[in-house]
Amino acid sequence: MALILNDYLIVSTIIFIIGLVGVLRRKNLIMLFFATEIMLNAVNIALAAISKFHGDLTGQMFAFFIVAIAASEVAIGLGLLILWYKRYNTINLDSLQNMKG
Amino acid sequence: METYLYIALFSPLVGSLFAGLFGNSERKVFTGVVTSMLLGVSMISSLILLNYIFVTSDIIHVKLMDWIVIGNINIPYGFVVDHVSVVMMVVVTIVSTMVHIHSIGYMDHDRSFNRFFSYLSAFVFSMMVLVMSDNFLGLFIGWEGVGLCSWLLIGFWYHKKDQPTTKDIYNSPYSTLSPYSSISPSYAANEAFIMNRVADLGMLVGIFLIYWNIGSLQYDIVFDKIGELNSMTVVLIACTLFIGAMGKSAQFPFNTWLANAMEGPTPVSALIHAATMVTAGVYLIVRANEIFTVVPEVGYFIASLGAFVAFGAATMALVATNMKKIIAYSTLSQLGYMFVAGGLGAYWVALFHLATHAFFKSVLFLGAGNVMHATNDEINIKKMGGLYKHMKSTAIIMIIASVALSGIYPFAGFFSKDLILEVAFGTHSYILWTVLWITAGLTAFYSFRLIMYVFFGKENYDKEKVHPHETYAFVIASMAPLAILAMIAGFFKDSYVKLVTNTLPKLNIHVSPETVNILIAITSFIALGGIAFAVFVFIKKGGYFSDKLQNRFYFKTLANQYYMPHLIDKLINKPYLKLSKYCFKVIDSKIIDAIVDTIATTIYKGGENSRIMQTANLSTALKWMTFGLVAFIVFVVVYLNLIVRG
Amino acid sequence: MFEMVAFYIFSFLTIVMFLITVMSKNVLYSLSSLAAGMIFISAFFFLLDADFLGVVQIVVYTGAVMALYAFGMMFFDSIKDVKESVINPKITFVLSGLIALVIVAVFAAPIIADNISAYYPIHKEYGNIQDVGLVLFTKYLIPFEVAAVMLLVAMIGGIILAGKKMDVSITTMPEDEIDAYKHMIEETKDKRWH
Amino acid sequence: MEYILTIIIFFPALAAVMGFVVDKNSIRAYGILVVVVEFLISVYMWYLFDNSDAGIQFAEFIPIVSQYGISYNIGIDGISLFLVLMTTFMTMIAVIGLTEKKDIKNLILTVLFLEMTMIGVFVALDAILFYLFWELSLVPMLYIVGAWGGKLRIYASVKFFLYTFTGSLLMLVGMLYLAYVYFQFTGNWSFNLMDWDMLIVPYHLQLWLFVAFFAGFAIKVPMVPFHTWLPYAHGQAPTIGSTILAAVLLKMGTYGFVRFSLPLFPDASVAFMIPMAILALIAIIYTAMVAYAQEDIKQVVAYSSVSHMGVIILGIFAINTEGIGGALFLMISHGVVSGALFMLVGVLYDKRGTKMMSEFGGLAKTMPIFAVIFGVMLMASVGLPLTIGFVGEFLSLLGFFVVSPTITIIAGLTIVLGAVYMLVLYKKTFFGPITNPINEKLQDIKGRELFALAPLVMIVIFLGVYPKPILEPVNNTVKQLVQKMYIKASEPTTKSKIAKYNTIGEKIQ
Repeated sequence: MALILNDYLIVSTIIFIIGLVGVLRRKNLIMLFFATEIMLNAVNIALAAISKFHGDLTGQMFAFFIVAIAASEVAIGLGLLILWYKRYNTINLDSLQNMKG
Repeated sequence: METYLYIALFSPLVGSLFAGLFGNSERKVFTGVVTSMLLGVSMISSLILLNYIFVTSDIIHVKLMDWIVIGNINIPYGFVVDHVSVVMMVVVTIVSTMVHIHSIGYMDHDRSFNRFFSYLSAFVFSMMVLVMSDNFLGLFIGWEGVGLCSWLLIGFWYHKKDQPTTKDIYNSPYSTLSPYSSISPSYAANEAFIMNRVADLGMLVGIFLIYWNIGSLQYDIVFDKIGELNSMTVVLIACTLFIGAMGKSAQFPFNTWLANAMEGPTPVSALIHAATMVTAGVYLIVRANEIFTVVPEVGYFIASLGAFVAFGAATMALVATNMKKIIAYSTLSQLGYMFVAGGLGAYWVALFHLATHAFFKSVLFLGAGNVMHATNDEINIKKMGGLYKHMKSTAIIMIIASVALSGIYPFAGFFSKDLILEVAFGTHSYILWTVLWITAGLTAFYSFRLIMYVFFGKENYDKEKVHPHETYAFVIASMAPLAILAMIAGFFKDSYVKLVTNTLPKLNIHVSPETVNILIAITSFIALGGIAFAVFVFIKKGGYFSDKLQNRFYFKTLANQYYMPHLIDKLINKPYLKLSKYCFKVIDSKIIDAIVDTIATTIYKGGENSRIMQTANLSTALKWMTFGLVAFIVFVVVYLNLIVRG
Repeated sequence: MFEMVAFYIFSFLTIVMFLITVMSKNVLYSLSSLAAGMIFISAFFFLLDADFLGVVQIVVYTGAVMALYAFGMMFFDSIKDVKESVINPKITFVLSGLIALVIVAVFAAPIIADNISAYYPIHKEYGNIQDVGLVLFTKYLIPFEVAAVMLLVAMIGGIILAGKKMDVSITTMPEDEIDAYKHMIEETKDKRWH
Repeated sequence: MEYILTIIIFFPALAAVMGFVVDKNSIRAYGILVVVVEFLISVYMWYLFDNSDAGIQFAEFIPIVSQYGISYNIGIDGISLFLVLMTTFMTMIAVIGLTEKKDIKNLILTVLFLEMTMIGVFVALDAILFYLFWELSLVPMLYIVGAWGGKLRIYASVKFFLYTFTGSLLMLVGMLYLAYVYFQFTGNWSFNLMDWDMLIVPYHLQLWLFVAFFAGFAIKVPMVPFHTWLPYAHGQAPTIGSTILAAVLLKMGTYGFVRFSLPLFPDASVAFMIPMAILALIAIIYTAMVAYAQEDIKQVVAYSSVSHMGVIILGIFAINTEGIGGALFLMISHGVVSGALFMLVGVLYDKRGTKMMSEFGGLAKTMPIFAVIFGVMLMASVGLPLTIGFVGEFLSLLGFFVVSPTITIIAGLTIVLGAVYMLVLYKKTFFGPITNPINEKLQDIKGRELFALAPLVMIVIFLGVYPKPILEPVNNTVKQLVQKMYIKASEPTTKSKIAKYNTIGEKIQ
């Protein structure tokens, strides 16, 4: 009994859902970033797994770019976060309410 | 000869445009003179054409240029001068020339002198187009053109204000006893135009029928092929064309506009509403006689309606005190006579009566114009009286015209009217004959009632203000030819018959000479009786209807023109306005537009209400997003499993 | 066999680590467990023959990203527990649970499309790193360059954003100035919201 | 002059772009110069136009997205020639007669852009290009109504925009689907009208596609019950906006029917003949009545437009040369006449600041020239022979008579009801005594206003007396169109109906 693609995908899904729970549940922006990272990594696992089981490198390629994007996102996101914190002295999500309809 | 044709046709147009150039400026006598001269030119050309056709019996047929050419339809500006149209041309140009000259005097003090001549000449041009055209659509151009000019001329004194409608029979604009001919000139103009348009719709339908069944609107082609058509189709064509004729000739139920049209200046009434335009309907029947001959049942209907109108109009004229309305009803009555002749297949008789009627009726109107002029635009015949000694020539001319109208030998009316009665008798339409015979008596009576009230008896006008005087000599001179024609036109009967029976069918009635003589005697008897009655009663009593009589219902009915204006107002005008307002205020605003706006506001409200979703809280937004994601994934799974894989 | 044991162990570890990250009230705990989770994830990559990706994962995430977070943390009061007012916590779990259920159910079912032809097939003989390099620098050259530019932009952007108004950093202010500053901010907040 | 159509389309837009640098004080002269030159170019095109050729002339073809068969494909035939001419002519007249004071530079530039889009609609032979110009024309109009309008201008302009936009989106769906059908049949994508003409669409699809196109066109025309945007738009728009809206923009809808619905869906067109005629009939009678109930002169003219557009629809769906040709002629004549009437109302509004009939009365005395011009336009509007209004109305009704005499007779009431509201308007405004002393001092029109209106009067008379210059090319093209419909018709009943409606002969058995 060997591992099949679905095993990896299920693990990936579970991790993704954990990230999603984090995104939904947390109000602290840093925690939100963490949860986002978790979700990105979950996707990376899925891509790498598909890449392997289909013998195609494209999945890995995408994973690379996702890593690159994640890195940029952290840099910019943290920058914005610091700016926000300096101005309002909080990184609570509830303080960002400018787009009220 | 074609040159004469074009001269006859276009010189009134030139005159109209010339006078139109000065339409906005001060009164300039030369506009009247120039237009009259140009009409004279047209008249002379018409006479030359008449002579030519009389001598050679050639038909002049020209095509000026194309008008509407598309698909199978090909309508040129074509003109034809044949035995029928040349008679009509001569009548129209003679009367209108005289009316033009008369108007120079009549409109002397009017501010819009130039404008008047422009309109009047434009009318003559339209009438010539109507008469000379060689196809039905060309006739329709003239038909609508005279309608337009009639609109302009009835509403000539557009600045007058609307009279309120009252129940008082002596002030109500709907009554023939009041000083107002209608609510206002502009109202009368609109009424005339709109009523004519209703009838014109009928005529258009006739044209459509002709086109789709025959494929051409040229008279010669249509008349050639009309016999090949199904009789039902021909009946429809004849009926619809006749509806058009009814409108223009003010036959029942389109009759009210003619009496109201008396708001226009009197020369207009003489030219348009007595001599020419209103007879266009008769001309149409005569012109299209080939169509009507095929369907005698329609012809009989026309004749019956004509007799009905002849009698009805004569009764209304009996009690009226509005001078112009009396003459207008007399016109209507005579038009009825013409339709009887036309309907019974005696087309040349109809045309003959048309011509003689044009002469005596126009001169009668012109005389009435002189009288009104002399009495400061008084229109009630009971407020005149004894004018004979002030204006002898006018009085004589009007008496001549009235005698001619009554149909006394040897005046023109005798020849034509007797012929119509003879035709009615000869075709065994005895009911029609009786109606017409009684009408002849009524005609004689009301004509002389008018004459007596106006020229004889007590002077009822306000002597302080009114100083009756004879009008200019040239005005009388312009009336003289018409009066002479009213006297002698009857003697041209034989040459006339010889001329027109080239085109029109000959009379096909056989009445023995003795019967004819008896008929003449009976008719002359009732006419003379009517005159005598009018004269003697007036001399004896000084009036006709006692106060007691005037309160009777039938008197009021007659004075209120059989309540037709009231009915039209109540049954058509007011409901239509109400319905229109309802359409706008309820259907358009409250239903159609409201539905559109409801759709828009529903969408807007939906957006407004779903704004609460947008709390600006990222957590909430993310929850919505997740919710959407769930829904989407579930949808995809279900879709793939159930629909795609079946 | 080894593969399966490793897979299950690392799955378990990763999930636990990330659960701590998500649930913990202390930011530092979260950060630490996140870093640990990242390293465990790289194990999956090694299991999946994506050696280079695994290495990158460790270097970039655990090295760079975590360091960035750690530095960023210095600006915030990261020692005390995070106070969060969570409204309707159940919805979160219900929704997430639903998604999990559905997707897992989907993946548990046999995959529909089996015969996918490889676009850029893996060449076992080259080894992963060489293989990746070949594809990345030929077929994906332009995206690679763009990603590089993006990283550069991100770097500059981060510096500028974070470096703005360093002089009014609250951390360096005396208490009263901070109070005044906060007061001012409260006022502007009021204006903006009402 | 290979690219004359491109020049005609884009010259006004280019001039408008350059107009941004023109000084505010000389912008009027600049605007007039541009529209006059544009008109002269279009007249030159007419001179070059070959009347005997029924097909497309001056065609230009530049592929844009060749994979999907979208191209810059323009050309002109007897149907569109006079619509283009009328567009340039009426724009010229409207700009010459412009009296607006507020922000005139932007107004003129907007009108120039609008002119480009209108011409584009009439010459486009590619569905996407057509749609592009069609929608673009909304923007300047929205701007004109919304920025220079009356009190309710925002409501009116938004309503105008959203209403027509909704309709044209459905039309777009229809176009895309038709392209897809074309793709299914031929394996290629194409939005080229010439290609589509080759296609015989199955009957059931024709019905649906006809309805989709109908949505776009009917709202634009507008046909009852989709007409309610029009009175608002007219009521609020400035004079120049109403003039162009009535003269040109409404014609885009009826043009669409002739250009798309008839040749592409011959079976559906014949199947929908009677329903369309009944809608047109309702429009004719109902809006004539609504017009009679109005108290605002401009609203009367606005509703009368809807009524006349009903006659045009009736003519188009007669599916014979007389009817379609008459409808095309009526489009031109209605453009000239209603444009003129709106300008005349604008003159009154400029002088008095009101458009209510009750404020006027007896104007014929103080403003005789104005009254004459108004009278001429009125008579043209009610369709008096020898004015431009008669030929089209007559031919449209004549054409439909063969289809259904009953409907035609009821529709013929337009000549009566039209006369009713128009003459009552004229009586209330121009006749009677002068009740309001302000009206005593009104100046008659002169100068620019007269200069703008005089050509309209001349054209109304000239084309009424001699309509041949228009009818001749229209005749050729429409004959070809009817023939095309006959050939393309897939149902035998359609074929027999088209044949029946195009032959003379006794119909009553």
